[in-house]
Amino acid sequence: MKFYLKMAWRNIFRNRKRTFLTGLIIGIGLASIMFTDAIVVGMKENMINSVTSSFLGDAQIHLKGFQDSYDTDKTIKNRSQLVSRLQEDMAVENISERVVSFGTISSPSDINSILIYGIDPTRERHVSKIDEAIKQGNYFQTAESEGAQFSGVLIGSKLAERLEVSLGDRIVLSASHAQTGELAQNMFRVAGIYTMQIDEMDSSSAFIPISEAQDMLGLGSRVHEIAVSFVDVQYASRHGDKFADAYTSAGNKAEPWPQLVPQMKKMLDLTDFSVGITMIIVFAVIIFGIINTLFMSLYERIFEFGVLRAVGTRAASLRKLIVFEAASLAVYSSVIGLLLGALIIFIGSIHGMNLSGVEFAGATFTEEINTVFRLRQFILHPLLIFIFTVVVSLYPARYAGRMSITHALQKTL
Amino acid sequence: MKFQLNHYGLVLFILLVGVSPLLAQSGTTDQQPEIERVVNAIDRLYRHDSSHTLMEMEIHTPHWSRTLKLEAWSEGMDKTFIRILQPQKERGMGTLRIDNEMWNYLPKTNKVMKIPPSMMMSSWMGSDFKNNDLVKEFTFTENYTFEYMRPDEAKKGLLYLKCTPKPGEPIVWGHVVVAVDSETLIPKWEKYYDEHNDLMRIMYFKDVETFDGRQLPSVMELVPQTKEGHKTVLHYIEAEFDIQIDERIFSLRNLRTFRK
Amino acid sequence: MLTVKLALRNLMRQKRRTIYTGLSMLVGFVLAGFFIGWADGTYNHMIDKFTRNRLGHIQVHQEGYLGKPSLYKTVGSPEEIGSRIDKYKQVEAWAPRIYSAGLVSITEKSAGAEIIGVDPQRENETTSFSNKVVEGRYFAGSGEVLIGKELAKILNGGVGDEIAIFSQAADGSIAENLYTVVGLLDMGVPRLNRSGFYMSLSDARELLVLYNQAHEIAITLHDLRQVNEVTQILQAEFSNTELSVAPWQEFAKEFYRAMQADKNGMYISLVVVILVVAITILNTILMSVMERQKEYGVLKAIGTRPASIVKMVVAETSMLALFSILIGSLITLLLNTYMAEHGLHLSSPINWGGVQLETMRGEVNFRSFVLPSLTVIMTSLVVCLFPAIKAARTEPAKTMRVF
Amino acid sequence: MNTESNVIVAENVKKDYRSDSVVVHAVRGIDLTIRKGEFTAIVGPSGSGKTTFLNLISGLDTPNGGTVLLNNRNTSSMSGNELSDFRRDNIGFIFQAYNLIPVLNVEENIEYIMMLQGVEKQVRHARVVEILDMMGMKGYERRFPSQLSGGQQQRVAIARAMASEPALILADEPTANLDSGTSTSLLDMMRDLNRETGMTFVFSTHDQHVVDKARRVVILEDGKNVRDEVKE
Repeated sequence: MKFYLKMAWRNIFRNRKRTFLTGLIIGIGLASIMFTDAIVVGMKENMINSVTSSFLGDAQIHLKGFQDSYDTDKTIKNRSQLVSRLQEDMAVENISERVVSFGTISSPSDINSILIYGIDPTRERHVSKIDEAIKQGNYFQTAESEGAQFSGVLIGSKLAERLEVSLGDRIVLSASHAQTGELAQNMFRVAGIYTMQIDEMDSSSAFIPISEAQDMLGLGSRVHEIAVSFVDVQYASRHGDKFADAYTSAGNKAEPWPQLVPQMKKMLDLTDFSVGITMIIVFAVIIFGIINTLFMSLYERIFEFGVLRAVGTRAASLRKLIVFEAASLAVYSSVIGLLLGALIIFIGSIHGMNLSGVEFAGATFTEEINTVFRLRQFILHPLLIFIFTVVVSLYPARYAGRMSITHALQKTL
Repeated sequence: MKFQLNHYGLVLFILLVGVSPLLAQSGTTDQQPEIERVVNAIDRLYRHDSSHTLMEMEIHTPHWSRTLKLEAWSEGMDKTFIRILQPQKERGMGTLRIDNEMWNYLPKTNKVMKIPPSMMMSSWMGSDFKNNDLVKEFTFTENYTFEYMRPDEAKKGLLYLKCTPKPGEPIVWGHVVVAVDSETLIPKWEKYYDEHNDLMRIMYFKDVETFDGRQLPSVMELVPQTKEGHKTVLHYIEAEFDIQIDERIFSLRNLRTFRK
Repeated sequence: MLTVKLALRNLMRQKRRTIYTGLSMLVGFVLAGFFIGWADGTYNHMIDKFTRNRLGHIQVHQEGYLGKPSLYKTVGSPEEIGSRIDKYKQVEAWAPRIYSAGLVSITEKSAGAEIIGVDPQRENETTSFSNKVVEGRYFAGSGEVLIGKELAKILNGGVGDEIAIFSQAADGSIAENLYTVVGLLDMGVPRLNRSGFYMSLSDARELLVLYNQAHEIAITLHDLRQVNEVTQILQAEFSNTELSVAPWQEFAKEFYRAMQADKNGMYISLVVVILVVAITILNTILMSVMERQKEYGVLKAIGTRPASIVKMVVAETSMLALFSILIGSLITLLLNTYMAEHGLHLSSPINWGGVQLETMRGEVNFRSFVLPSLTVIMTSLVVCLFPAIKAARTEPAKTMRVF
Repeated sequence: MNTESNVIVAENVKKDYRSDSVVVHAVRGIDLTIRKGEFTAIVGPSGSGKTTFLNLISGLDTPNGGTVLLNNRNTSSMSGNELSDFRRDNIGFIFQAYNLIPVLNVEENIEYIMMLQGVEKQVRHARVVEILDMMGMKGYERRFPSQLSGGQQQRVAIARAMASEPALILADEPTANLDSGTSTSLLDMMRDLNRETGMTFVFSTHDQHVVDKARRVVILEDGKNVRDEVKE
């Protein structure tokens, strides 16, 4: 056994150039697969991140049915209790309470139907990225500095364009009062203009401090939405159900992002499927390359095998030798592949691909896409290559075991 | 597609609520009168306890022009009732406003439809007025600060006031310039500007006539400056003020009972 | 000619090597061709499904409508325009639509709604509209409407209820009427589920006083890939009118950009596949050429000029490459045709934006033959030249040495 | 005649090859008995059936007709593994070239068969040292075949063939790739080994120098043995 391993290992280095070439093809193949994996992970994380961290949060809690109608009266039950539970939850990093209402925004030149969000300025910035998305003005500071005579509102760049307003301009928000349904109107000044690259956010949403929203809508301390961010970014996709179960009670409904934006989840599933097929094809090409190389190198050495068989080596031992050779080749190639793969993933993790501004399933790539290291890239993929190579080598091994010795011995050149 | 949304203000409210008598004392001539008195006069022009008016509303757009004949009742600041008398197609349609709530009556379907707050900014019956204009009330005295000004194109015999909304008022305008006849203190026009000094719309007051013993402009013309070809003109045909109005007028029941 | 003959003989003589080298090109070709066919097919299938679902492949509007929609920017006599569209055999179906907005109410509650007037039969032919009815039934006659399922909730109503609408007609008059809700829709778009109010085209025309008008004509084609061609044809057809013809890329911009992003991801995969294929071919040819160093030595020893050796190697390789491409194209054609017709069934259908994606389909297109062909030819030529030149240069004695 | 001392008994051995519908009668009926300790050359022109006959007697190939007994065993009835083991234990092979496994060094090449036989490491090592000494190749244990000359390689091949002390050593044109000086000294060495160890040598050749060294010469022509000379 050990002897054949030694022999196999020496064999693959007999023709260094060829072995290196084969190692290179398998290596590049492996590196490609690793890279594809890494970039897909990066893309997915970016997508999820752009959905969850731009405004959604990793999960949200509402009163059941709130999202169907955005009825102002449908506020979260047992709010304070829920908030303290969330704050004690180890998985939860930050929470942000919000008031959400349909309403209209009017400027001297136009008027638009929008969703008015009341947000807690300090807590919100830990959950979402509105503060970072602000391109002009400031994130809820103007209002305070001007003595709170009027309030600041953050609006999207597309909405600002449509309303023909710029920083500091007056706008009036109208919405209906909770319970009475009466018209509530307040004047605000544009404190900040943001660009989130999400059409809905940029063209039909406005943000005001939650206390003002609650005053305006007569909600007291009630809220419509609690957005949650988790310590572990993958918590929502992995243990989302757990979270949903834990906080869906008393008429409230907790949903992690895959439930909140199912189309995103579906898109990711589709991506997984496509990547899977791509991987299979790449694997197929690589494996074919391996078979090819194995066969070629074995054919060249048929005489040698003839000698081995003639002097009394059993067919099984020869088969073993060939499989070992393939395995050695796989190990050698994997090392090349791992080094190459690590290198390109490393490069990719520093120099990202720029797809920013591209909207995708309601989300937008906000940043460059970087490759992401995952352990499986360095374990699963090489292991698959190794297994495939060994499995594939069974065929030439069988062939060599069965060949006619006299025929083999005739081969000279 | 969106509803054709228009500009809004206090004009329709003012008109529908009626025109109150001007306590015009012809006295000081050369001297500018005390500013509070002028503003008060403008505000008071539209103040009264109740009104009952008959008017025509001409609506012009690039696509069509039409005229509605309206009968309106108002009481105090919170109650308004409007009935469309003409044209035939819309005859019987009505709008009731009580406080901040508003309903439309549709005779063909015999249905009363409440206007949700999200539709408050929509046009009232296709005019340049908005539903909201019937609901919200503002006065220059209470909601604005004001000062005299002298524009470049100032004409003799007119007083000019620059009215700026008080901070925090839910008013979109940057300021409003009002031109008032220095004798009668009846407004000539009001120009609405945004904060960048762009003119957004003009309201003209024309053809002063006597209604119920009071002198009032009988024509008001609203011309949005941002939409070409749009104009809404209101003609007063008849008006009576400070009369006793049956409380039942301002009810949903009345809204939905109209005999053609 | 002699070179070709000699090359052919060489290929025939060394069957084993020929087969292996050829096979590596062939398999590389087929896999790359299959990948491209599959990726393009899936991509186009998704676009097709998405656009067919609601928007159509091509839309006709009055000029300027898409940029700034207005009740007044209409297409006159859409039926007549439709019959002109029908002339082109690429067109599968077309459907006229009317859009407006209004206030609707069932009980005391009222809500803003998007009014969409559709020709029930044409709309169904064009976008399988009846499939979107999740409760109740499809339009059967005048006076019937379908509304978004969330809108029904907002209005506290449902199938069988009477719904009143209040809007403004194109002549400025107030539009109002009463209809019966016969079905609830799941349009796959939250906005439309919350505000969609679908009525028959004739009802919409009457309500909005838009007789013989439409705002939009949606067209679906038999084959999505003809969109650009048909768009151009229709643009020419309607060049003297005020109509504008737009392909889906224009009116479904966001979706288009999403697809572009998806495409970018696919290009990465494509590069990987092509790269791996190229390297496999490179490796095989390099090995087979290097294996023959001795043979070249003999050829040189007997007086063959180096240029002739290079020529021969190139001739052999390119013949082999051409042959592989030929057979590869055939196999790819078969595979992709199968994939185009039957596709790959997804165990759990993917529902996206109201589109149900049950299969992943391949496609037979030009690209899936050209790109692999280029890959095979380029790599094989580049890679055979290098050792061939080396072989031509080496000393005969050296390569012939046995020990 | 004592059958115990017969290493090879071939009776009317025949072998046909079929290639492209042409039947080649490579061996048309050879009768030959080789006894223990013989040093026999099988001689004949190219195509006379030498290699085929050697393949048949070594059990690498099976005859179409006639019987071959090697050490009184009929190899044609053996299974694959039996045959492999039989060859391992009874025959040492020497080929004309590429005899040695390139990735194994001299020592490993020589001990390979003993290793297959399961001989212990110390024993193998001792045997390798002994046999290399005998061949005059002491100190070459760690060399790889590519580091040896052709003659040296063949010596190692002989050493490998002899290492496990098989009943028969078969050499198919062992000197074909060597110059005449080297071939002569190689043959001398083989004959000395034959004399010293009493191992049976059968080799094919068409080299007259080699033939001259043989003690028995069997001449093949057209797949038949036409002459059989025993010298001395």
